[in-house]
Amino acid sequence: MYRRISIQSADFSLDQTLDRLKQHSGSPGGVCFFVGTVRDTNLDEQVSGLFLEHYPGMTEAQLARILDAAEQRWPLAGAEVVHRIGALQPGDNIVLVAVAAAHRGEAFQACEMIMDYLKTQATFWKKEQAASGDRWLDARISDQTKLTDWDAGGVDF
Amino acid sequence: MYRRISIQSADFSLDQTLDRLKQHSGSPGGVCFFVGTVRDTNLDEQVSGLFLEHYPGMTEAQLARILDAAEQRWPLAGAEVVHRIGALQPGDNIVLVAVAAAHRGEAFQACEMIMDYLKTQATFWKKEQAASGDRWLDARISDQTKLTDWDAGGVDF
Amino acid sequence: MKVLFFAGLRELMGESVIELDIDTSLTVAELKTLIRLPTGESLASWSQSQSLLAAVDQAMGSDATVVDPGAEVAFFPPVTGG
Amino acid sequence: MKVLFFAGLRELMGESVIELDIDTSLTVAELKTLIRLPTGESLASWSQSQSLLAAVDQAMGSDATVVDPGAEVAFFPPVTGG
Repeated sequence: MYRRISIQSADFSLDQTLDRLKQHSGSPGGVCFFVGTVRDTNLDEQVSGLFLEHYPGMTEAQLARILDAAEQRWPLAGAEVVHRIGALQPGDNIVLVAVAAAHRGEAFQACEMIMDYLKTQATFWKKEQAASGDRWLDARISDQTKLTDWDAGGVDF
Repeated sequence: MYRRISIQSADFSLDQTLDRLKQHSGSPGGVCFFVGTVRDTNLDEQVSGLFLEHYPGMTEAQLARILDAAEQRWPLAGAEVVHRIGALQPGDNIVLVAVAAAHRGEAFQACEMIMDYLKTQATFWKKEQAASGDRWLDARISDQTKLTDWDAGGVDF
Repeated sequence: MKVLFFAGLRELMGESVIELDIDTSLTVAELKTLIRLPTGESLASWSQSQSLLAAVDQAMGSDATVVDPGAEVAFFPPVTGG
Repeated sequence: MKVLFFAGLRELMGESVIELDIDTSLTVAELKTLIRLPTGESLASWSQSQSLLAAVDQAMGSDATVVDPGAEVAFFPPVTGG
């Protein structure tokens, strides 16, 4: 399976990701993308910006393990994961996951599983600039629950 | 909910769709996209091109009904559906569905439901240019089955 | 009454639209008995061996859907977009 | 042995990396008793009231994971990317 993992401060382009997936993963039929962006409010407070920190080396290794798990479960043609780090503004792109597959149901499922694992297993941390001051975000229980659902379905991670 | 439906012969840009969704649907957090492309083989034969015909007026009406059904089922921030018509080559983009929502699970589900309904309810027909001659594609039983799954889940269409 | 044909059925009919001079309401099933392919076979008979969908005023219909004289009706094979 | 800290824990520790002079293998749980915050509290004690994750050689670990003297260990709060 074609794969590309990138941790970068620069923005990304979905059109370029689609071009690369087409070029490197044959004629897959369908591609599912998920893009996460910086919200302008959180916990009922205005958010003026975000700073994203990560664990260089481990982050890339974790993302590779997540793609391994997805590839083991579904017949995929290609996948890209791009995650931004550093200072971001409300509305900015944070993360892109794109999965190409012959059948669209598999592209949707794999893309969602990769996002769910990324949220709980990839070593990124967000610090938010809010009106009441800067604060590190807390992990969400709901993200942990989603992971348990995949585990029950037999994802090997 | 912000929505845009376009039937066009021109190609589309995912980056522009993302920009419009951000501009018109507040600060939704996540956007799920699906892109369908022209495969280069079908029924074990090389495909050299595709011609897409549709029912002007009804196609737009059907797509609007599909978005109504999705909006009724999930709290969505915005959606775009773009479908190309006319002559297309292998690798060309055919369809784009993009759904913005506060929670990523809802964006994934709504995007997949819209695609499943589009496949069986939107008035498009594909004629394929293959080595053995031109042929109209047959509808797939598997697409009909996926629809029944959504119906069982209570989609009102 | 305007009747449209699409895709393979359009090619089989040899035309994309016909005008029928009908001044009463009737069902889609009844309308299918009145429309003939170039072979002389009625659309009702042909559709017994072929998948055929119908739309009335740009919404999906069935054999039981009632068609008013001023309606736009369309017949077509199962859709294959996406 | 190199020990890294990230995010809120890094700010609490006041540094992002420390070098420990340890020449035998030990568990993550044991290592946590040896590391002290600027307040004097051990990481083991602190983590009883705070969520704390550990990685050994860039893979997720648990209290029972064995750490070799040359390993890279990291401690951090639950991740919040995506």
